[in-house]
Amino acid sequence: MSATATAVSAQGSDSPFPLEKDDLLSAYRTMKTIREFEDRLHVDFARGDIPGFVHLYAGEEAAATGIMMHLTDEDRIASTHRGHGHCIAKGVSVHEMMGEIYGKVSGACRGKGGSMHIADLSKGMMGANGILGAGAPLACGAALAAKKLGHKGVGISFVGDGASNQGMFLESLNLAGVWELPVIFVVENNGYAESTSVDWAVASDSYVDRANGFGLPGVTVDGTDFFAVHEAAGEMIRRARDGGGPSLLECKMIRFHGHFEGDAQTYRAEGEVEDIRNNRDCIKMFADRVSEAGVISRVETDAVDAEVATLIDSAVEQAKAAPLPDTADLLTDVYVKY
Amino acid sequence: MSEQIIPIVMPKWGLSMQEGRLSVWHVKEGDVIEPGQEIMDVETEKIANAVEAADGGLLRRRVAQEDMVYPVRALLGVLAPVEVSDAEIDVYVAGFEMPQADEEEEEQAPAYLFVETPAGRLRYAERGSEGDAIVLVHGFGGDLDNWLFNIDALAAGGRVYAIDLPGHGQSAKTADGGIVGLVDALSGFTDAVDIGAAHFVGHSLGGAISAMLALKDPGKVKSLTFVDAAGLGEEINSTYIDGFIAAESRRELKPVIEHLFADKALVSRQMIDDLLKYKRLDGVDEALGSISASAFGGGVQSAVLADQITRSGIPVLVIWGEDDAIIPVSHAEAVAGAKIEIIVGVGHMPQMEAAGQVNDLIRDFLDAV
Amino acid sequence: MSSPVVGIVANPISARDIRRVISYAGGLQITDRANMVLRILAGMAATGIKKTVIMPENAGLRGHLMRALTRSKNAGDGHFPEIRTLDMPVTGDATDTARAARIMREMEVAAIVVLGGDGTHRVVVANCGDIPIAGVSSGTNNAFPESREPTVTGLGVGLAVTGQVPPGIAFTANKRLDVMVNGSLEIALIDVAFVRERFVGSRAIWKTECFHELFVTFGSPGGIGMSSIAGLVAPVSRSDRFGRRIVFESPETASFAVRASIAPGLIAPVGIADVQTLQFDQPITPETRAGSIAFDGEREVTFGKADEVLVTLRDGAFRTIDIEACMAHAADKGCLVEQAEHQTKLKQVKGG
Amino acid sequence: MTRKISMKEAVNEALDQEMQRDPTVVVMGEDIVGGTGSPGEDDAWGGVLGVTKGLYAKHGDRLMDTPLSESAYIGAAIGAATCGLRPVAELMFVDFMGVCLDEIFNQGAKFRYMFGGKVETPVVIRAMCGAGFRAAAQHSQMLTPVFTHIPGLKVVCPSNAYDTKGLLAQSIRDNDPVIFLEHKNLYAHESDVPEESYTIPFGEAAVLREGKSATVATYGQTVHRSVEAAETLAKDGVDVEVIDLRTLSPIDNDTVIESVEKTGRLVCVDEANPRCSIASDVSATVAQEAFGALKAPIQMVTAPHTPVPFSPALEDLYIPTADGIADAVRKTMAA
Repeated sequence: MSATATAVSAQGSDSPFPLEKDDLLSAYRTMKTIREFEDRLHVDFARGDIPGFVHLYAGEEAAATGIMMHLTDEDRIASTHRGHGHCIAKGVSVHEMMGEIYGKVSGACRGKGGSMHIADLSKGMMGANGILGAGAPLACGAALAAKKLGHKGVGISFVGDGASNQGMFLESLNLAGVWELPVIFVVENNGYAESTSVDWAVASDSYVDRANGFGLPGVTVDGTDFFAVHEAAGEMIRRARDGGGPSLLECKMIRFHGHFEGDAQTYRAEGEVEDIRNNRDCIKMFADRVSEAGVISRVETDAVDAEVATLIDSAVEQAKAAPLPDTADLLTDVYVKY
Repeated sequence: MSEQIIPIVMPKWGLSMQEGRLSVWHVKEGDVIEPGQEIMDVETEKIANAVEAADGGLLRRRVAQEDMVYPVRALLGVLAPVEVSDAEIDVYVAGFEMPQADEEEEEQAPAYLFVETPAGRLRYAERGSEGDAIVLVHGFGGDLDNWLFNIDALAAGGRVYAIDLPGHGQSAKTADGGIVGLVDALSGFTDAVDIGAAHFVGHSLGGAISAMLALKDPGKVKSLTFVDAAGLGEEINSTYIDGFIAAESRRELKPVIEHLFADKALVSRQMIDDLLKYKRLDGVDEALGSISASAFGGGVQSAVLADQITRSGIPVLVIWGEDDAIIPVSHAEAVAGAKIEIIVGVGHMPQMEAAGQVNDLIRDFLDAV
Repeated sequence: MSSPVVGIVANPISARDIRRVISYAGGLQITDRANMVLRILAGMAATGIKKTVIMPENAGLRGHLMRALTRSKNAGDGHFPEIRTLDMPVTGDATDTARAARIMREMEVAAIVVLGGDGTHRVVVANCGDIPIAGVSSGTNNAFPESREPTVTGLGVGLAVTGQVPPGIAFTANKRLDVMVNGSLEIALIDVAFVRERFVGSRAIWKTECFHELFVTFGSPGGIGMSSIAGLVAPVSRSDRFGRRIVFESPETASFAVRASIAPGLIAPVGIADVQTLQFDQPITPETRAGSIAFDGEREVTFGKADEVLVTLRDGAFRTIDIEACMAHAADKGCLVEQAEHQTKLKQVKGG
Repeated sequence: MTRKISMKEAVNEALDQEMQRDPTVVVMGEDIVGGTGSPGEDDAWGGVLGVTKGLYAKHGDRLMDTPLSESAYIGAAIGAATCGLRPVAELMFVDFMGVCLDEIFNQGAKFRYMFGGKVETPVVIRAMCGAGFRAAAQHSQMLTPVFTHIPGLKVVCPSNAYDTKGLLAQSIRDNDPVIFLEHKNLYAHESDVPEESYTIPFGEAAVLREGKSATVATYGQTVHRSVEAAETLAKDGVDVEVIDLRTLSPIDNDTVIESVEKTGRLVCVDEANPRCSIASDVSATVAQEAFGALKAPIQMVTAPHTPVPFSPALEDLYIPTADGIADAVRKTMAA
């Protein structure tokens, strides 16, 4: 809750927020870019423009954005099947992502990966992942590399509430604890493992308990609150960089769309989606808060909205116009050298 | 009677040879054989070569069959005068016991020796104990086993040393100083082993290095034998040099190595495998690259020393394979006043392809010096 | 007379915040929370409680409880009261606690047992009206609920609500801080801190450089959290007829600083500018002009210069069950003694 | 210089030299240091069979014991490989791949392709393989075909100390994920190995014995049994060429085909189970590429389609023998 207030200066240490205005605008732009990207895919997928299947991150933007604002390209993240938001927040080119989803050579992976395998190591994005839970060991590896190579990078493992039941994930919590790795496990708990409720599928569904079981501190935050995620993640990442070891962050969040596009979501309660869209939209809450505090005006957010819409338009246009992979591309890139 | 019977046995070429395949007999029963005559071809894992008769006499029996493999020192044939009966020969063959390797001989000749020099640890072989020192210096990419068919033959007339140059064989794989570094290494080797003045036999690049040592430190060099040597003219087959450095596989290396021999069949799988084993050691390709750049940069030999050698007055023997595809046979004429021997039907490796001839020529030359 | 119904609010999301990362604050596994509830139920059953209602949640607590109750029933041991889950939606955040407390008030439960820390208790008190509460410490910062074995809490609550202990002994009135922000009411049981950070973020407060001003209902030198600052500077007990206000400044410029346990595992120097006594029912405007307000240690509300903020200390604002007093009374009156002759013997012993 | 060392020593030496050569090489696995956190010695085991013994003393914490948690540490090795390290992860027994296969085949093996050629994953996964150690069904398998089936993996299975050292060095320097399988029954086998570091390129079979009568193509432990068979057959005038494939992905089909073009006869020997094996793969390739050169049907000598039995009496029947190989050669000669 926030008291209504009139204009307050956002300058210097008087800023009511932990970020300066430019960073707040940048956070807004990132969240909005994810939303626009996903909403566009939702429409274009339904129209049949996009091959395969896609899993949309809309509704969960605050988590990816709040965490990724603390990271540099040297920090690595291992993402999930629902990876578009992570990619965008980590700085992967929206044009390359869209190209990839359309299966074009202009794609981030030259059309060979698709939605579930977008990666850009130069941005520290180790890949979305079609295998749930498989990213956790990889993020441990990134953290191990940072530690052994002596730079201050961290590894972030994203996992959903469902995949947190995977052995790979649980083993990773243990390994991270044993090796004191600078890794943060982020559980994006949107309440549903595909169609199965977290209430049913997780015997003790406190992820903090699970972390404690492996000797890691765990924290639960409201994943729809950018500032809550940003602050908690900031502390955990700083701690990991300083040699304070691994930790777990559970973000309680909501999923606007189905598990995948085309999911009729018959497992949801009646009115549930409408309710969360109306009342728990992380972007709207963010925008309200910064505008109520008088730091960012509606005019400014509107300008970002327009800018983002143009960006996504151009990404879609470019993706549609880009050439398909060549026949010869089928056989390349299996090995560095064979 | 059996003292009149002389066995022909499978020779031992080099220390690793365990067995050989008799590929073809060149003589038949009833032939009278002269010592040194080529009587058969034998293939080992490493190389195929003609076997020269150690003794002369009447060939009474070809015990070994073509295309079969026999261990070293196995009985291959029998020489005996006509008065020895076939029955006696049957008894001899049946009772032939393969002589065990002479333990003392094995100890005397440990496989290889190593010595620490300013150029790093160098491997060498040493044979013979009497007489002048003879140092055998292999060429680019070679090693002391290039003298497989020579080292023992020459040991009758002197103390023979065969060295692995830096970057080669099992010597240290650093060759930063290029060709000059090799000369220093050779000089350092003679100091480290305390050889004193020696006769140098240099093959290919080893010839150039020996010559450079002679010019730099004449007191160390009593004579020079150039075998298809570098250092006598500008031309060099850079296709071979570059190909040797670049080859990464058997398929790539084999055609390169075939340049070395007039008889391509001499290039065995084992020879190629051994060269690859060598080339695959860390640092070898870099060392070869560095040596090549300094010795053969731009496809031209950097050191042309013939006139200086002539002026130095050092006794010189030049042996060349007529069909040398690496360094033209014309270079054999470069050192005025040298004794020149061109061997017909042989390529860049006469010490292997015509080992007996080369050994005789060197022995005669050294006797005369 | 019908058996009294006791409400149970067991907050599964307490003890989950950032303080685990910054200062080793404790955690409490869901299974342990469930076991605590079972021990409370066992205590209440022993005093004759037959019916309880519990707040629903989706963090696995209920599953554990139901499994344990079924197993106990199958095994023929354990005598637990009936436990009914309130019919209400679950959001997984503090609104569940607030809603459950309101429903329990409406159904006029005899008491509410609260499992949580200061934050959970605050939410219950804000919504439970005059229903007495009994706290079981299971949060991050536990200044309000006392540390006690839940079995005994269950016994004490049962003794109180079944009338075995007279209300005058069983129930205690408590102070409270009311904070009006532009006419909208928020409460605190122990402390209200004004900090300069103008965002709620992860709620906990631990950055002492942002501390500006503190109001407390009580502050014990042996306490934990913000109120411990008052405890170390000018202690106030739960029963004192006043509160405290403390204004902070940087330890470098302040006339003195105190090293206080401002959160579990976190001891930091806090510079003190001014200490005042708070009287009941006198609204005070804080010095802080903009920032956020933390109630019982957690940031909840942000405000700016234009917002009107008033802090008032209230007397007798809500009731708690005094477990220690209940148990003493029970011992004195032999409430838990089963055979008469033993009671006589005990009286002789007591008489010395 | 060259001297005789065992295959086990060759593994140790290659790891040692590669760690000296490249500071980004790290080695991890269960008990590879041994005794971490236990009250006894720090470097107690050096691997379950002592293969990594002594490396901890030289390289310290670049050798890391791991929990018994293959998914996590094999995955971490793969992840670290994309982030600047060259990890060598020991899976102890290849039979344990079942618990971590996803990280190998869905992650490491696919990264390069899935990510459009923009990622390199220079990781080596070492594991013991093969039967003959009386280690029973879950510690004795020859699972090479499982890995060769997966694009993106390189698969190596050396038969001697010389190849082991050179191929392991190559595996570590290689920029693709490599499954490096060490036949535990060959650990004590000695051969001439240079002290210096060297590499052997992948995809190059070794012709161990040249021959004109028939070709035997194999790898690992059965290389020695094939050579033994060839020696036996030589006494009967059957001149067998024995090819040690050495690396199975990539595989040197050219050498096999060239040989078959010379001999006209092929026996494929494989310690793996017969279906979809290396033997059947080589057989199919030769049948497709060099059918015209074949004078007789190809013979396969493999383990039976059973798990590896425990009882020595049965296990000895399970592994292809020299006699069995010789019989197969005779069969193709007779055809």
